[in-house]
Amino acid sequence: MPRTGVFICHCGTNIAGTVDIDKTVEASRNFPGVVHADEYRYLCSEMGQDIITKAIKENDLDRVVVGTCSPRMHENTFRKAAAEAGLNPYLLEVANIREHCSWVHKDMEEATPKAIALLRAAAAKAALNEALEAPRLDVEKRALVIGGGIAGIQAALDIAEAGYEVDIVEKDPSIGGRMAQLEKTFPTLDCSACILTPKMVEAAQHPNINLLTYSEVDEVKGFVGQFDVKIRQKARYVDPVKCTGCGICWEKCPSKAPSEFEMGLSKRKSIYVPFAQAVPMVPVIDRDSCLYFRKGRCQICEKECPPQAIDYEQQDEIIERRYGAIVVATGFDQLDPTIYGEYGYGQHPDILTGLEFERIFNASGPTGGKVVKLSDGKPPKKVVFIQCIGSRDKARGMNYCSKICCMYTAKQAILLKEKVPDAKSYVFYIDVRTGGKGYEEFQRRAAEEHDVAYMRGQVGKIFPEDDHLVVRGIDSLTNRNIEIKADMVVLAAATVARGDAPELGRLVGINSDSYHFFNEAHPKLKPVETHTAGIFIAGACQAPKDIPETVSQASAAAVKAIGLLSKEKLQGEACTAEVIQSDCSGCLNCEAICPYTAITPVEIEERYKDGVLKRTVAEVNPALCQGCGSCAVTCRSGSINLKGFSNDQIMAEVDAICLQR
Amino acid sequence: MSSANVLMPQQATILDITEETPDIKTLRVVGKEGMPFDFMPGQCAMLSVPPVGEAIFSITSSPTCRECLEFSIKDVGNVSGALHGLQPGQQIGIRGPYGNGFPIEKMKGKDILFIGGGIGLAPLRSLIGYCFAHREEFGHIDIVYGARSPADLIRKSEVRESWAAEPDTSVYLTVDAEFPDWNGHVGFVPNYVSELAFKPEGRIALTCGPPIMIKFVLQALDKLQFSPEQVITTLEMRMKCGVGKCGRCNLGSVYVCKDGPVFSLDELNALPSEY
Amino acid sequence: MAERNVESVNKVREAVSQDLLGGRIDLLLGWEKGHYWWQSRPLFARSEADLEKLAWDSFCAVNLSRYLLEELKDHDKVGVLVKGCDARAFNRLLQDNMVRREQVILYGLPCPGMLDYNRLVEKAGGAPLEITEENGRVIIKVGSGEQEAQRDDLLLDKCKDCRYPDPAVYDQLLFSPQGEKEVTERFKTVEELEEMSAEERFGYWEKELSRCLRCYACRQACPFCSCRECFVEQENPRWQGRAYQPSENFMFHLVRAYHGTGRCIDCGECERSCPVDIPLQELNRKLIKDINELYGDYEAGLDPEQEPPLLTYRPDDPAAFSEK
Amino acid sequence: MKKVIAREKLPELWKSLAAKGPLFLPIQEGPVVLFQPWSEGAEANLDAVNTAVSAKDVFLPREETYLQYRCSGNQLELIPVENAEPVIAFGVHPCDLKAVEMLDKVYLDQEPSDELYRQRREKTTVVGLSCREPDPFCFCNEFGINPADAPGADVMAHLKNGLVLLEARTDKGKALLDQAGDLLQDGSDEKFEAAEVKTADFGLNLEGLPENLKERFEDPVWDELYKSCLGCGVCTYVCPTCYCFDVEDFGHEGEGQRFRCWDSCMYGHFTDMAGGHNPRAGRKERVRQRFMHKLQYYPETFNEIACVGCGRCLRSCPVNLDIVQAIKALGGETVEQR
Repeated sequence: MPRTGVFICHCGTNIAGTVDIDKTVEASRNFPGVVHADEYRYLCSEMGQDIITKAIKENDLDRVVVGTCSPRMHENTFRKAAAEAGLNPYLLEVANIREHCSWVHKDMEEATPKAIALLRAAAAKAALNEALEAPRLDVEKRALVIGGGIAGIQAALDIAEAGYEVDIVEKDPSIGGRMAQLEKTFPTLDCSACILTPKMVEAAQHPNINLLTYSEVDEVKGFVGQFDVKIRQKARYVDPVKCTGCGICWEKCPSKAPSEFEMGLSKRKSIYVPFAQAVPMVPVIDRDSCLYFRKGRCQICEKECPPQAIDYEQQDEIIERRYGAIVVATGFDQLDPTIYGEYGYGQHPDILTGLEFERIFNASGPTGGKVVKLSDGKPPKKVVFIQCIGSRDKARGMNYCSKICCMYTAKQAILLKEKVPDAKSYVFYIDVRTGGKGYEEFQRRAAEEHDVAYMRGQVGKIFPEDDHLVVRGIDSLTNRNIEIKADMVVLAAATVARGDAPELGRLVGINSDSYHFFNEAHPKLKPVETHTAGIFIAGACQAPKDIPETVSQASAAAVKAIGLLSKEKLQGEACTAEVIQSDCSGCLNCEAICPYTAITPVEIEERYKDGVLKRTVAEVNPALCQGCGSCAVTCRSGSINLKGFSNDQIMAEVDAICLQR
Repeated sequence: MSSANVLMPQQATILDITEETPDIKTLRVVGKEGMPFDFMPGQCAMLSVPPVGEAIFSITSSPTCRECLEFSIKDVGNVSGALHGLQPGQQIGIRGPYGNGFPIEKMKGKDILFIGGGIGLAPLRSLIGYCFAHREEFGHIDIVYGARSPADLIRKSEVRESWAAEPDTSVYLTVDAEFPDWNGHVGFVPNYVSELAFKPEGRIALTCGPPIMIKFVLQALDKLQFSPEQVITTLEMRMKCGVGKCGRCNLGSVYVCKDGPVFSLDELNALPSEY
Repeated sequence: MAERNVESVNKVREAVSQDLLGGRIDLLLGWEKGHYWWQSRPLFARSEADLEKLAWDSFCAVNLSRYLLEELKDHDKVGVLVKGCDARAFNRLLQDNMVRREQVILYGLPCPGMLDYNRLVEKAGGAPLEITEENGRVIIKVGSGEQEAQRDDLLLDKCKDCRYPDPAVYDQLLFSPQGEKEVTERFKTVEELEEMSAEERFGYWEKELSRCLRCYACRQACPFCSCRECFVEQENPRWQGRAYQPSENFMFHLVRAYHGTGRCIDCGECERSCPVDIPLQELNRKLIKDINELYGDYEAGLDPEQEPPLLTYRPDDPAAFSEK
Repeated sequence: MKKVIAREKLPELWKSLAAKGPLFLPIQEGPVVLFQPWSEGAEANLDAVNTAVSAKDVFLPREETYLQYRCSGNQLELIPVENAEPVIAFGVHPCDLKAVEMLDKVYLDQEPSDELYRQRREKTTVVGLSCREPDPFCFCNEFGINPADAPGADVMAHLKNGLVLLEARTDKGKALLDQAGDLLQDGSDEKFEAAEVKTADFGLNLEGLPENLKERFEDPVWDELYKSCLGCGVCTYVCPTCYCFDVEDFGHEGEGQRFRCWDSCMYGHFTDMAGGHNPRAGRKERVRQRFMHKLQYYPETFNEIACVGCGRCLRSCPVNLDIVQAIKALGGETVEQR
């Protein structure tokens, strides 16, 4: 029989308000094996922990049950308290009588017996708890940053500055990301490229940073401290060592394709760098439009290239490398507004999204920086901005606010006024949201100094008429119908997760919310951590963000990664699965189901009749196992036990609840 | 008339528990009014720990001890594991005695050789105690007892001190391998028996221990020219009823729980070797 | 049937004897006649004399693939006669890593469905003495004369809704295939059960399962039950008690059925083996139906390369955690 | 005492008898006939030759609680449970009743006798029922059993021409017929004899088989015979002469019951020892145990083969590994058959 102590926390009134603590303590005294029971107002406080530590020593306890909040909150606190008293921390068991009981019940008459049942189950399980040791694991002193936008660049620079190697994997030919596409940034109106490109160059030149552009992550295996990653470096068909970035190839290239960087508003060559300040300044050949790859002839670039850097035979290359930590910073996409037929996007060249309009301002953009209509090359005199296209739209779009649109619309309206002084801007909005340092002032400036008409209301229809676009809407403040004959319409399309986010999340092993934005481990206290140890998130892949927020989060993620890399050893998972090989039939369903590839087949020998029989059974690599328990529930013969959650422990809990007197 | 239900246990209480080895404990058990029942050395009893169940154990105390029954129990299964988890004062169920016991009449006047290994000393100890209590009825007594390691020897001080001090008695202890704190004999029990070269004349050999040890002890005794009638052993089988009905422990038409567990080698040779 | 039967047995014998006597296989798993003409039991053939006993008739219901679990421990290479369901059973074992393909030679027997003795008795109105089969009809001889019936009406329950009478896997196909059969009533009973209220359904199963003797014939005959130690027998924890109580009956049958989710090949051996005729196949078919509805049509045992639905993750799987 | 009742009146008789205590009858349960307690609305089937499971359930129930325990702190209270009550078993065929006699030898004659069994046995009034037409699976003649008469019955019943003839042979039997009162009519004029019934000749020669088998424990025949065995327990559970049992607790550390229930020597766990050793670890050993028990061990102790030819194993074994096959494989065949 164990000697179990039960400690029940009031959690102020969080628990005590709904659970009769005295009754619960009294009932606990009668559980099998319980020799001591006590309660305290805040068990997680230092005083509370002392009560546990003392009681363990005084009563010679060898098992501890705490009736408190969720183990996710304080299991570690109490385990440490137990360890301080010389008890193996895994001999402590948490009964969650707050989230699982007091918080979900109102009636004390009902909640009290339930709390007792939960405690009884925890005591029954604790009786079977075994002392466990967490393995100590090595840390590979190198980080991987997925995504080479401002978030990825900032995170990489911070990690590199701390003295650790970093690889940046960027799927496009150049780093820079969305920020590189922007003209100016709010609320200071700095030139985006002017503040970004120095960072890009710094990253490229940093001795600790290794840029892997035009590359994608193919596979992530392993675990915190030892992620084994396969990176596919796509064939550029240009030898980056020989290439000088002279530009002759793309000048001479005869074929064209829509430019991704310019949002398809202009064309680029089939051999190209995405933009003028690209890093690295090494072009790639786009196989889909290249004449040589399509038709087998041309080869002009090869002929023209002075250092003979063109290599049509180049193949995708797989780089396999181990990392201690991973920062995911894959950014965002803009919603395609064609789903809103009433706005006519895609049917008229002067109906643009915010990001497309951004390119119109840019000196290297499709119009060479002249703010003109794409339909006729004339400057727009009346521009209508429509907010919340797909954002805050429960019925057809996203529930959330895209956060940046109010501000960039104000910015674009200001820029428009600067470039086309006689232009007039109209903004249809639901609310104007300007949380952020200097944001409110900036927006005011737009409205008050730059002649921007803000109209609270919705647009019902946009259609071309003669040489302009008729925008019909309702001013919801005055309830009047409004009709504006505009030259240009800019749709603030919602910021959405990258299309490939679900796939990447699965690959890396992190989960996402219902919009496919990656989930942080805790919305307040662990904003850059994920539920997978060693993987951090930064930037707009987590939620819509502006640049200052993105950069701060990137640095935060970097700090977390640095903290991890700076450790000599990591404490591994103690609650890992183990196979009872004599019972294992070797069906290996567990191998198929394991998300951490921690299970492998192994051949064992068994005595059979007078000889030996070889057979295959499953084996768990405890270093890879994260204790998720998928294998244990898949195993039909119950031949896999999860340490700390073994089949008999779980059954003891069930029995303790079901067979209660 | 449920008292006549042979499967019905009576209430008993654990007096105390001694930890013999890391996995063997000796429980002293007393019935409601003293001894639960009378028995002979070699007999067994069913102990129950609800809700885990019942299992059969040989009685290790001598019938001459009238205060309680003793059971030396190795933690190998559910019931034995549950018994290991109990505290003194705990009530359990008991029924018995079961089995035939050692053939004391046949042993009278003879020299007796006990050969035990590990937990196998449990049933022999009952008989050894009986022999000491009726010392004049038996000749010289030799006790060979061994275990894997010194820590696995049960009743160490009793074996070494009390038994060795009995008149006309020799005690031989051995362990399987060298151990730092062990300066006694090292070697397997069967080999030790061969080394000691006991003479078969006028002697009865009784052996109990792990199956593999028994197998080689029997070979050793055979080499020493012991005839099958002179060699006695006890068998272990899974049992549920103890009264020859539940169908588990039969060797042919013989039930180990009822007609055994003690068999002489010649009796055993006549039975199917299904044990 | 007699002559046709002799002819087909000869064909089977011819096919296997070369391999067995030539040493290509060490053992042939086939059928021989049992005590009665309406019983064919497993034959473990090692010699020419053994092959003389070989039977292939309308009563070879016993699934032979399951014997591979034991026989492959003692033999390097075993030949097995497989009907449609037996071949799917073999694939099941293959998928569970219980057998190695190269250790087995499969002789495929397209199967017309096996006959049910009880149906013969029912149809004949008494103990039948003999039957003759011709063109899908069966003539049953009884003491008082003859009775004729459609063969399809005399099939074992397990054969009635058999969709794949031809072996899905074989090394040698001994007769021409029957072709995939259209089945219409496979899920009829399941649908009827689904129509019931939860209470009615519980009552139905409580009653049906109350007959269970816990003889475990269903489990022992089953090609998806290949655990070395069944949960039923495990001591720690003791999942399954022996009491004949509804809770224990449900525990055994439901857990067993769940263990077959996405794995049951619908061979019906469990139900055929049950001495008290518990409609076990309804439990299995309910799960087959659910799997089909949730994860798309899946026929266990048909293609060992196809990943079982419950061992595969696809982003469009229902009830994914990330869905709204 | 001889009484008669019209067959169509039987439900009234059932009702009257069942009012006093459990009345076991062959009852149609869906597709099978089982020996079960009758209740209003249950469909008795006296025409079934044999129930799917034998009538031993009445005497040696598949589950029988005999002890209740209560535990609190150190205290353990052990309370005997008495559950034998007067029972009527109606429609037991001669083979099944003969099998009960065999159980009697184990549970009553062999010391120590089994009190649980004794109580049930003594409190059960058996109404034997003669067989009119044997099944092809029946072979009780091979064991000298007359399908037309069950010597151990308290009342012997015959179905004849729409009538049920009931003859009390013991005091218990008389009491039963008395209990039925007016529902029964005097039958002294009826001819109380069933027509002679012959079961099929299986060509068994059981003469000296038990003695011969004594030397055949290690015989190679076992290496072949067991092979088709699936290792299920059908044969033992449907068999009227199998009597192995298990003892188990149901409950938790606070309170619960202890019961005994049927068990089967065909299960690997039957003889599995706590330390892991199993003297009958393989199917071969277990098949040998079952047949040797029927054909050699039991006869050695009780002088008769523990089989009554009810044919249930022939009918129910999923792979047709039945006792007839075993007897023949072990040489118990007439010369002509061989």
